[in-house]
Amino acid sequence: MSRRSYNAGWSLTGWVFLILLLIFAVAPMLWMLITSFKSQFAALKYPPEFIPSNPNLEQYERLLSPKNEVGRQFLRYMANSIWVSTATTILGVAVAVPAAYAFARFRFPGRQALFFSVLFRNMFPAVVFLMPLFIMMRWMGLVNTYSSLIITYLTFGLPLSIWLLKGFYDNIPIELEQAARIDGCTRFQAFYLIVMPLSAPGIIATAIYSFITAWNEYVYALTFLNDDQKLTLPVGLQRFFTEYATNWPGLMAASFIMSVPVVVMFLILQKYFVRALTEGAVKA
Amino acid sequence: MAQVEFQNVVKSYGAFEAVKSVSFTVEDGEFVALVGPSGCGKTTTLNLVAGLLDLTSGDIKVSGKTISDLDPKDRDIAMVFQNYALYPNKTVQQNLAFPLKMRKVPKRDIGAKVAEAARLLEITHLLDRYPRELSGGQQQRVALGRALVRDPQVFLMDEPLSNLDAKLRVQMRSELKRFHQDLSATIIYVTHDQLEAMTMADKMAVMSGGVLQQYDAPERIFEEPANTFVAGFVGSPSMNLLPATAVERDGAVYATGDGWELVLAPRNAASARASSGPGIILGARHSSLGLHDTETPGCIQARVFTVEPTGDITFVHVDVGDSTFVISVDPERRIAADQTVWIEFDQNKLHVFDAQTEKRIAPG
Amino acid sequence: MNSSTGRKPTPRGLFGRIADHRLDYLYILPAIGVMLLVIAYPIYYTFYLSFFRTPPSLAMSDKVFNGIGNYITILTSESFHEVTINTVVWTVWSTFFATALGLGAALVLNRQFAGRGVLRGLLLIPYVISAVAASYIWRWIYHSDFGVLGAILNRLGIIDGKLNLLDNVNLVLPSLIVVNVWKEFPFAMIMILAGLQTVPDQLLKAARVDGAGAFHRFLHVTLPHLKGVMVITVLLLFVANLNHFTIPWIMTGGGPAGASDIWITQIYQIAFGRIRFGLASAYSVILFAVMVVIGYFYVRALTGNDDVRRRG
Amino acid sequence: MFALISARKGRTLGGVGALLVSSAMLVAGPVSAQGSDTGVDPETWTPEYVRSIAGQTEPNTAEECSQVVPLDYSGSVDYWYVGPNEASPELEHKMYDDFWAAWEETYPNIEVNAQNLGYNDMLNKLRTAALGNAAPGVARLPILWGSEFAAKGQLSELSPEDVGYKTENFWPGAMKSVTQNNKVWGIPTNNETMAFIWNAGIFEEAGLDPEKAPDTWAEVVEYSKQINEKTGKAGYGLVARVNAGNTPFRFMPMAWGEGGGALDEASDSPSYQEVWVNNDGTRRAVQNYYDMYVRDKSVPVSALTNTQTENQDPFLANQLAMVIAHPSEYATMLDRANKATGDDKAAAMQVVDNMRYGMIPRGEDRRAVVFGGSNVHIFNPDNVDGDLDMEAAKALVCFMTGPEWSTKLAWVSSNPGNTRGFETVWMKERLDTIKFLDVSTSMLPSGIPFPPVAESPEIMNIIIPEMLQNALTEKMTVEEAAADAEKKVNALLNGM
Repeated sequence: MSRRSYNAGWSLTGWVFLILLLIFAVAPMLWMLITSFKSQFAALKYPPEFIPSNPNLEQYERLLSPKNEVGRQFLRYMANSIWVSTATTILGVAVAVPAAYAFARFRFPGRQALFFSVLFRNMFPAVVFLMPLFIMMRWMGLVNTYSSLIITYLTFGLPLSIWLLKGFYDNIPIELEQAARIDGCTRFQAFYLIVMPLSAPGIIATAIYSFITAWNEYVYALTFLNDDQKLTLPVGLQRFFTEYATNWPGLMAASFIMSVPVVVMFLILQKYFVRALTEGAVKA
Repeated sequence: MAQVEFQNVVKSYGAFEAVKSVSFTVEDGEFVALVGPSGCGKTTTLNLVAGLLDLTSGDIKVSGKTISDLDPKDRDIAMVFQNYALYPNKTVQQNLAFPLKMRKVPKRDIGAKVAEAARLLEITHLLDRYPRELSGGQQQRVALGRALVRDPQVFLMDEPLSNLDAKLRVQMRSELKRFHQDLSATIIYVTHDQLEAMTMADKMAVMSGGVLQQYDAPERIFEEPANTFVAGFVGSPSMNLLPATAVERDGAVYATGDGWELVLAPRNAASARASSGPGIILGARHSSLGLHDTETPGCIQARVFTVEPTGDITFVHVDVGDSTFVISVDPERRIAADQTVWIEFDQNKLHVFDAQTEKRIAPG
Repeated sequence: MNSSTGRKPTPRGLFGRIADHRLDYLYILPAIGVMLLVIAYPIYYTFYLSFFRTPPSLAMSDKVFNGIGNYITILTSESFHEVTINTVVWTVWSTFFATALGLGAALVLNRQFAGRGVLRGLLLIPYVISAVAASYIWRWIYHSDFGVLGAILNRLGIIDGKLNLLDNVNLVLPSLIVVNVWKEFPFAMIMILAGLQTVPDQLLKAARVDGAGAFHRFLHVTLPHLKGVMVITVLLLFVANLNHFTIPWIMTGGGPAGASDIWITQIYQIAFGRIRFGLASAYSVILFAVMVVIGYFYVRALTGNDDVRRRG
Repeated sequence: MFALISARKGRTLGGVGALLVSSAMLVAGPVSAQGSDTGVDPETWTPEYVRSIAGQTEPNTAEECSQVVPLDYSGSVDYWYVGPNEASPELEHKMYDDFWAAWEETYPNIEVNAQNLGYNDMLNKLRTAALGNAAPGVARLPILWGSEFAAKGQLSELSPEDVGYKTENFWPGAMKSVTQNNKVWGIPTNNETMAFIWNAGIFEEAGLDPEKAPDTWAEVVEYSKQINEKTGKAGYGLVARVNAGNTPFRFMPMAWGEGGGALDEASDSPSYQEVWVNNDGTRRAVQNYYDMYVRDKSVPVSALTNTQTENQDPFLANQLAMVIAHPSEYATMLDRANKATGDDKAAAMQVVDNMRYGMIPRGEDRRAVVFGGSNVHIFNPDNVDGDLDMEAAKALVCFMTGPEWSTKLAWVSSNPGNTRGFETVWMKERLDTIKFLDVSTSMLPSGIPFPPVAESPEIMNIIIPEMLQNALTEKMTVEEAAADAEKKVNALLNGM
């Protein structure tokens, strides 16, 4: 076999693999979308219709119209989710950036140990902490508030954020900051005007990561929030559709709507994510 | 411009003292080179001036006023870094304007000053580019421009030429020197390259192990090195150093070593007598030594190790006991390795060091 | 030593150094603070409670000290063995397939072709979707009576009759692993893709000059270079899978007949289904112990890489 | 005062009221569980009787409650309940809206912070909340749940007399479910029993008598097989998911009917100490499940992951012939059929037309059904978020357990817990408008409550479903599965 045809074979295998993988990745989403256009009855036909014979937007109208109770609730849950995720993201960045910077730049005693302890957060399964955390939130009077969720969510994103950003700051020469300080910046200005913009891909990446984690979180939201008006989408999603009747098209439509913001955000910003990982995390 | 005064400057990290009680004064308009091998504390000293590091003790004064407690931005100094430290996300124009912007210079003035600096450094055509689009030499000029544009009291330069290739380095060296002369700026310049220091500086501060070894004009340092370290560090090839024992016999002083003996001329004999003990070190530059093919009185026998012709001059490495000497000879001379030769010392240019203190003993 | 200003030599020793760096700690204070808040008390509480018997008929304040009784109960229970095997199968295979698919995808995507960005984006979608939504989507696809997967396989003539995945003790765990891999392979892909972009071109060119084919270039140049990022990816996935709760819980609740029960679903079941917080705490501590061992390697991998980076 | 309240002790009934209407009704087998100190006499409790007493009274709730808490009382209380949700019929939503409107009018100065929680979430949330001393003041809980909180001392004592009613006015079975250690910890709000629902159309298709329900569980197994063989549709809507409350609601009637049980809750005077989960009767019931799921494959394959809610769709889609369901199922189905569009609508309406209600089949031993419903509880002040306003809590409890609102809030899906509600004009209206209400109501005397012990949730929601799953996946034989469950129940009762 000549090298040329060997390479061609290699390349062909790659394409076939890619197409199969693409089907694997996208087909479930497609089926979600197709189901969401069916009526509850049509969804239960077996074998199923691969293309809905009578497609309709009934589920979407119900979910997104503020005119009916379901729509009002769903939109409220969405607003709640947006608020919780945004707050988590902003606070997450505000907390992670200085910490990562300090871990990268300063040589204070206990630095390594503290850095490890931050990374260690991921070792602990969320479920295990539900009860003690609830009791603690209760002490602090935070039950049924978004603060309880935001505080908890913060810690999900922090380890990866700090690790990723530290990688960035490690790679930014300290002379840039020194130059800036000599050029008339305070320490903070040097950081804010010179270092921050250079770590922007990392900040964007960690922001997306925090947002998505918060947006999708389910178990804590279920436990910490009681008020019907305060629920976030994943909990609301479950509440709506699985209690007394499993409305598959409705569930699929709601899942779709819930996925749109994060998917769109991720698609637009994914290049930063790759860049951040390349520059911040895996550079060897 | 300004005078910079170092008073017992100490910088320590825990138990380690990077800079040990350094005192010297850079006069207004002087170009001072801080030289020494890496780790000698020269960059630390520079950063202390810049305010990037805090003094452990001592004081630094600029124009008589202490700056030790000031923030870098308030010290009115400029600094050029080894890796240039250009802001990668700003254009050349923005890089140059940045220090002015931070000092709230009016916008109109910023434009004028940047244009002036760019003209001076011939980088006007590069103003819209980003640093990554520039060659090393161009980046160097921009870094210089960024320091220049502010018209600071003191310029600090941390090995600014070491990232350039040899040819460019020579060119930039002369430009920097010219730049200093034109602006009569006070410059503190850190380099590990003694040649760079020699050629450019008004004064050199030679450092080693955190200690200031000698602070003087380059030619004085070359001619009267304070100790064996300075003698070995300054000059290329460096000074030949030959440990010996001084023996007084028949009113004359002999320097003796492993299988050789040299009678010292009176000026050197006096120095040897002033030594704290019998141990001395003889120092001789390659140019002050002669080579004979045949046995000559007053000379030391030695064996040729290698011969290095460089074109207009040939360096001969010879073994004397445990030491190796480098001697320059006329390129016409035919000398082969392993040949036995006799070394003649020009006693007027011979240095005598106290083996114990390693300090030079001035001729009596 | 003291000259014109009042600067004094720095006090030595740990406290002196801490005092020196006190401002540095301000930077990490918020991060460490929130971590401590959310982790320290729960860890303490979990350990504490793991030594108590808390049957559902007793109020929490009446709990009975039980020594290591809870640990003995767990380790000697019949289900522990089965659940542990499930946990290992779930964690190892999820991690393996997610990494393998991720590696494959990254290699294919690591060349220039039109639409590469779009393709990468599409492949990333499962990663961003919430686990709750993903669980419902796949439960619907797998549905034993109305599932589209069964219908397709029927139409293709691969099976005849209903496709029973989630209600089948032998197939349920592999089926859940597929869902998990679907959700996780994009993460491996993006990590490895990032790693691939740091493989020096010169090295690949040199190998090409040396006559190495694509496969050998991969084996001898690319793969060794990816080692660091692969280790991190595998460890991150491993830890995530060990802690993964949503997919098995929503899709099957650990069933049928415990066939998809893993440690973490067991813990939730014991705590909230059977209301044995003491027992659940002991179970959690066992899980912690395993995590700490893995965590040791995890942190070493993360920071080891950090060292490499600093040197490089 | 009321004829339906009888003082007869320990009666076992011979033939309870096939109350009524539907021709599908059959005479019930022996039933028990109702009679301890007070009891409703099932012999007088006939459909005709129910109809005859309905419509006699129109109690004034405000007046009754003003005897307990003055109407101008000012205070506030947190209240959690499982109320109407997205899938509930609109009428139920309306009734709850009316309830709150009437409440505000009656007690304008008591602020109620009401949270309508999901059935699946509520128990775990309440447990966590009570532990963290963040429980609500008042909670209305499904009948099984209160026991656990009472056992832990997390409830306040609360009996009908505390809010001005009489214990005799509540179903004895319901009172049993709120009694522990001879103390009363709550008040029944509503009580119901499920009924057997079938699709007459599918019956016809399968060659069965469309108007005749299977009389015994053995017949259900046969019908299911025949339906599946003839039509390819699922016969019986079996469910066996773990951690789903509706699994035991469907299995226990069969187990009791065959003479089994979890503990001895089906005996005349239960001690809740004996374990019946491995007796012949329970094993027979598991065998029925096994025969349908494994041997005949005549039920939905997804039964092990499904809950009852997932059977609603196939039933409405004409894919499933028989289910056990709430009285409200008809209303729900009708509601959903009305919402359908196009061809779906016609098809769904057809199914609704074909819906038939009957009594739950008998086993070899008796006819039985789970005595369901809800009770309202007041939490222990120590476990409540902030101070517990006891007066406000009592006002709310009084308001909702009176004859008016215990009837109205149970409008579509249940029956009043306060039996005075059966005499009201509203009960008459319900009987006149709700199809099949009489059928499900007539099952009430056959109802057996789950054991009111703290271990109940674990037995019913975990051990029993696991037993079913072990058998249905053939991980164990029927005998092994039952023995395994017995072992677990014993360990549990021994305080493991």
